[in-house]
Amino acid sequence: MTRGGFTALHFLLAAVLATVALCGGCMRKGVRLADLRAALPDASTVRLYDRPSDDGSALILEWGKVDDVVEGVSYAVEVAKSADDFETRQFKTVKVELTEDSLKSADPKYFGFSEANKKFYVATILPAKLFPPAGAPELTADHIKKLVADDVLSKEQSKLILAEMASDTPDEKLTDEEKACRKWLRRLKLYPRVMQLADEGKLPESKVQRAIRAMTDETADDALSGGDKADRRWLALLAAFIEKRDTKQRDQAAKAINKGVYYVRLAATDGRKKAYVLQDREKVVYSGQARVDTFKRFKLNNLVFALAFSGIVLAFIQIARRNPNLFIRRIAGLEAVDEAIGRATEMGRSVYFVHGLGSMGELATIAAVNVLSRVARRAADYDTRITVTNINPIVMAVSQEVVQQAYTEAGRPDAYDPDDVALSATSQFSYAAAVTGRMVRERPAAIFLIGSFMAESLLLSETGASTGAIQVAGTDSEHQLPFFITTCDYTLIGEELYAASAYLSREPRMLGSLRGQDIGKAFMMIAMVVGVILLTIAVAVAWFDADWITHLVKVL
Amino acid sequence: MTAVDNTQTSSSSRRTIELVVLVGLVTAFGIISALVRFPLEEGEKLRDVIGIIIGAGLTFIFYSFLYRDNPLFKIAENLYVGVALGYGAIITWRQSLRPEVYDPLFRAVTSEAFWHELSYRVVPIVLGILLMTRLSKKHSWLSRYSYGLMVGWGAGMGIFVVTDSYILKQLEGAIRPLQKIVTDPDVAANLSFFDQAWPVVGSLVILIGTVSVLFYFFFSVPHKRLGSGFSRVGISYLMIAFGASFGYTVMGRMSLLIGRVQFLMFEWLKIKQ
Amino acid sequence: MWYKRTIPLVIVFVIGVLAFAHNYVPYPEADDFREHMTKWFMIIGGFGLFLGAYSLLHMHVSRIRRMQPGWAYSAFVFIGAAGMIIVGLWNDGYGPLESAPSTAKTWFDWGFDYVQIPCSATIFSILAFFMASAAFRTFRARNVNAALLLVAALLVMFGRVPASESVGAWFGQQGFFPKIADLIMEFPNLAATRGILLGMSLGAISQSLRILFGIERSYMGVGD
Amino acid sequence: MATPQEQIKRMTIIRHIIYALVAAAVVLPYIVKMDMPFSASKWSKKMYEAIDKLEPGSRVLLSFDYDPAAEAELYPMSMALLRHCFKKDLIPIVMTHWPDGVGMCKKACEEAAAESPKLWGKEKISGRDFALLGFRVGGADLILNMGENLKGAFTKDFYDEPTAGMAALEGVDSLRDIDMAVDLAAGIHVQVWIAYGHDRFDFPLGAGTTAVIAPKLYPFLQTDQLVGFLGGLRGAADYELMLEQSGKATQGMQAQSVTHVLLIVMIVVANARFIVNRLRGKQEA
Repeated sequence: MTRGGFTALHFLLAAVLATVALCGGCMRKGVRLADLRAALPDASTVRLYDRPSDDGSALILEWGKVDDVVEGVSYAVEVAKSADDFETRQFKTVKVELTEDSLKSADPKYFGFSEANKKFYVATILPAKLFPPAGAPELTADHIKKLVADDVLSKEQSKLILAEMASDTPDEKLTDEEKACRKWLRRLKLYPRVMQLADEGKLPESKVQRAIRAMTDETADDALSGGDKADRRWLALLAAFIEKRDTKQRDQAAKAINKGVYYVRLAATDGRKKAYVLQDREKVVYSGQARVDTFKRFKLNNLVFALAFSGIVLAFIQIARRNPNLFIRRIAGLEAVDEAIGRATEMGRSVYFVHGLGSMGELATIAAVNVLSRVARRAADYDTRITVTNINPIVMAVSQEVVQQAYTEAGRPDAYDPDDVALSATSQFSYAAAVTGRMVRERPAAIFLIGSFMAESLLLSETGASTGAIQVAGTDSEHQLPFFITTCDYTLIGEELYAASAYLSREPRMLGSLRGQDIGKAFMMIAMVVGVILLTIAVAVAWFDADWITHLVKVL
Repeated sequence: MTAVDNTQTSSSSRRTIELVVLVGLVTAFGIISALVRFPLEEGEKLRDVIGIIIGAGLTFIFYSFLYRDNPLFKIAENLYVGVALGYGAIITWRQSLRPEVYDPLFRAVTSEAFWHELSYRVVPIVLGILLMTRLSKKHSWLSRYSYGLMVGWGAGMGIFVVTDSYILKQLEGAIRPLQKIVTDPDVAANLSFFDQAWPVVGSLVILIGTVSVLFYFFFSVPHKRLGSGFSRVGISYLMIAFGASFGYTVMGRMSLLIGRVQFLMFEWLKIKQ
Repeated sequence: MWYKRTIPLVIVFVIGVLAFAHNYVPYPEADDFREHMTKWFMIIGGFGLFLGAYSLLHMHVSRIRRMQPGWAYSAFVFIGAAGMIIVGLWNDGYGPLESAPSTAKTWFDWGFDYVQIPCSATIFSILAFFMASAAFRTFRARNVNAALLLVAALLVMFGRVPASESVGAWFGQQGFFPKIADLIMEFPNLAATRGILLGMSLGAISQSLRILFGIERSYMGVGD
Repeated sequence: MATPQEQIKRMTIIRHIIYALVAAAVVLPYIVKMDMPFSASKWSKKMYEAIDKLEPGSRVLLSFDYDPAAEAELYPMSMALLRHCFKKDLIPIVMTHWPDGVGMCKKACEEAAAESPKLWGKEKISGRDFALLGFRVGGADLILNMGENLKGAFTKDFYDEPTAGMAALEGVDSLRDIDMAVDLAAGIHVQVWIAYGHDRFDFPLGAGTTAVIAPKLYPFLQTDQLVGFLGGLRGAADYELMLEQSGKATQGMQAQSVTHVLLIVMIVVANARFIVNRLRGKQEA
């Protein structure tokens, strides 16, 4: 400024500017105090309480919605650690805009779907966010000075570092040297934390020296010698350890902060003026404490469904144990079994049973073995040769047992030849190659492809179809179903295979589960049909409200 | 082991022809590779070029399976299994055991870190080692402790998650009013009858489909009369869905072939698009 | 014996119930429990991976030892595996304990890029040929269901490639065929897929239950 | 009726003719130039928009759950997504659930980072502009673990650098801090990500899958459990189209068209013959 100092002209200019600014402010936020007061809810509707169903990290301040609020008004929720802190202005403010999102109904996860929720505003108070725990000590100029004093850093180096600490140029605009310096600074930032660790006695002196050496070394990564490189990598590990420790400590501190008692005032504001909720002319201070709840109420529908369905399944398994003759409907593919074996007998050719890739633990394989027992029994009855191809040794062993049993039951144990149930190959495509090769040469009259299949399914069923055999397939491998359906005469689709297996084996765990699942399906079918009809009518005629149906299955 | 051996009747003269053709093809492959890829262009590394040629060669060997199963195919197949095995073993070490077991213990920065990590990891490491007992017949019961822990966790967690994400969430998606709700009256007025009817039809199609498919997999009642009609609707839906899946699978398999052809054309032969 | 059978079953039940129940509890400790358990499984799973590799190797070893037909080919499994493991451990001179510098391409990467990728991609692409052959020789509209399947498949196949837009453009309706494919996907396909998904989910829950209550014990392996 | 030998011979010949036809159909478009324009499909568009609207610096978790077998379909997708992230200055965090997927992750990240200066004039460095986490065992458990503590699940990244203190992961403590996740899967992993990731930890999830998996995702699109998805090579081509970066997928679309048309013709011809024969009361030969 010139020597003329503060002239009248300057003063005038400043005054005009100030007026304009003030007026502008008034035009923008010009809400009268009376309007602010009118926006205040009735003190009796204001409540501070722990947020339900949560992990104890939040308090909720709730107050009644006031109609006809002048535009430009919002609410300010002031939070303090003690009631006296309001006097010393040591409080934090949570702003609440008057939008739909601030209504209690906007968060059904914690407050449910009650219609009354639309009449309340809520402010979520997160103590750990408002009063964050103290962070790790920062690197300051004093630290650098100390390093220089200890002769670890040179004067020039300290100047470079101090300059870099003050710089806020974005990374892209730096020169290569400055980039290197910034990397160096990143390492040095660990210094205060390392010293803290040393003070706590957690880091022995030799390791502190190693850390300081690695931190203060300004050489670029690729120019380092072997030992220094190892030091720097070790420093990176130390840095990771420190950060992990810090995070853990911060989390613990946050938990402690969440446990405290907090004091809250509510005010209507236009951004500058505030009108507080009063009672007997005193600003009302609410206090409350967050606590950890014991149950997530919003997961109630999940719990009820899971428990009810589990109960039903377990009950039916028990029932099936007592009465293995539970009804299962006719399954088309199973009847084809007899037909196919009959045809094979007429033609005097053999029957193939091709196992999928599954191991013995898989449901599809267990089902396949159950179907095999039926097929083998029929083949034994009709005196038709049966060939079982396997890829898994355990499945082979089980299959041999099943087929032998079938022959024994048919009264012709001598007709069983274990070589007919053999391992064909051990990998996917060689299995396909081996089995298709045999099919083409031996031309069976009927082929059963049952179990879990992968990409080889197409090769097997295509070759089978082209030899003119009757093919019956069954799998729960969804991707392969289209190929079986187009190339085979009958296909057991997905769960039909399990049902067929349960039907044949009468095993209680299969039967019972199947029946239990049917109850679940019935429930879902009914829920869908009834739900859609009710909702549709409700929307069309608007006489009643059917949203509760959606809320029942809502996942929050 | 038998292969797709369709040429049982082929005579020895046929074998000779096949061998000659094979040698010819291999030579041609070598010559073409050499002509196209050598001398090296600037920026190319010899080992990458050799790699590409080997990759192309392996690709052709695998395709030779289309003509007939042959020893070259079997060699390549087993080599591939081996390479995959080796890769898996190294990745398991580098990406699992080293960062989870070795590093935390043997490269701990302070003694506090070491004891902390050890107390945290000792149980799973022991359980992991117990898992290995599955290989022995006598001690394999020890692995049941590890499997039990994993299987139990998976089952319990699964019940909750499946109920949440696949059942309730899908029911929520299914239970919606048939008509599209148009809140803006101006828009509603401009919609023609068909515009309003389409969403209803669409929602109905979905509702009937889902319910009838569920009914098709319903085994507790006989599918007679009405039920049989309904389950027939269900199977039709399934067939259309399988058709869609079929179409997509064709697309996927063809894409894989296209990918290989692109590799041969662009990387091996260096044809510029 | 109780420690061979009963204790594992008790472990399954207890851990299963905890895994189920902790989801309904908002305690921060519940989340910590989940974090610990899942981390444990990540560590145990690492050993499991080796188990898989070992049993594959074991299979080929026994094949060679028993001189099964084609045993000589199994030798190539060992050549491939040994090659990869050696370059993997050598790691461009960095050894097994440290990773090679980031941008460098090691011999290990070389093996992956030029042997594993071509082989595995080619094996699966062979299916394209098989599929074409099957399409011509065996995909028949044998009955109404198969006919429905084929028609839907053809429409989706056509609607998903650019050719359909070119053909549509001749009739002035560029988006016609893609639209049809979309309709199939978004209505009948969605409905059927959802039906299957719901059914399967119930199946998965009841399977989990059978495991929890010890009715299904196949994970325990063979033996007493 | 022909003897089995003759029939086998005939079958083999037909087979080989078909193989030759398919091979020709794939190669043809690379020899004869064809121009078939196409427009991006609905769900690909939604996916693109979901990523495009993210602020620079947002974290995008990319899970590349596929192995080299699905390279042809999913690698172009991975590249397109990484390019999009780098173009918009988003920070991709790349991981995989498949041991064999590590190689694919590494290849894609390094290729995208290497071409970035040329394409967008931006240098991309591992650890700062992207994080390559690599593989961990666990599947669903891994996702749950990441949901509580991401840096605990991946203590080291692929290059053996500690994730704690990594610039690219600053402020990312768990999956809740992710702005968007995309799963590229050749298996069931999309459903795992939906159930164990998206529904538990609440982040927008997109998917890209091989064509085989694609039809199964439609129920999840309707319930908003997925924001969008890319199906097979066509999905990748759509993405390349919107990104205006023609790549392998776009180049493959012509071949895809030709092969599909060939297959359609083959199925129609074969079925027409079958139906005619059946009407005449003959058995198919």
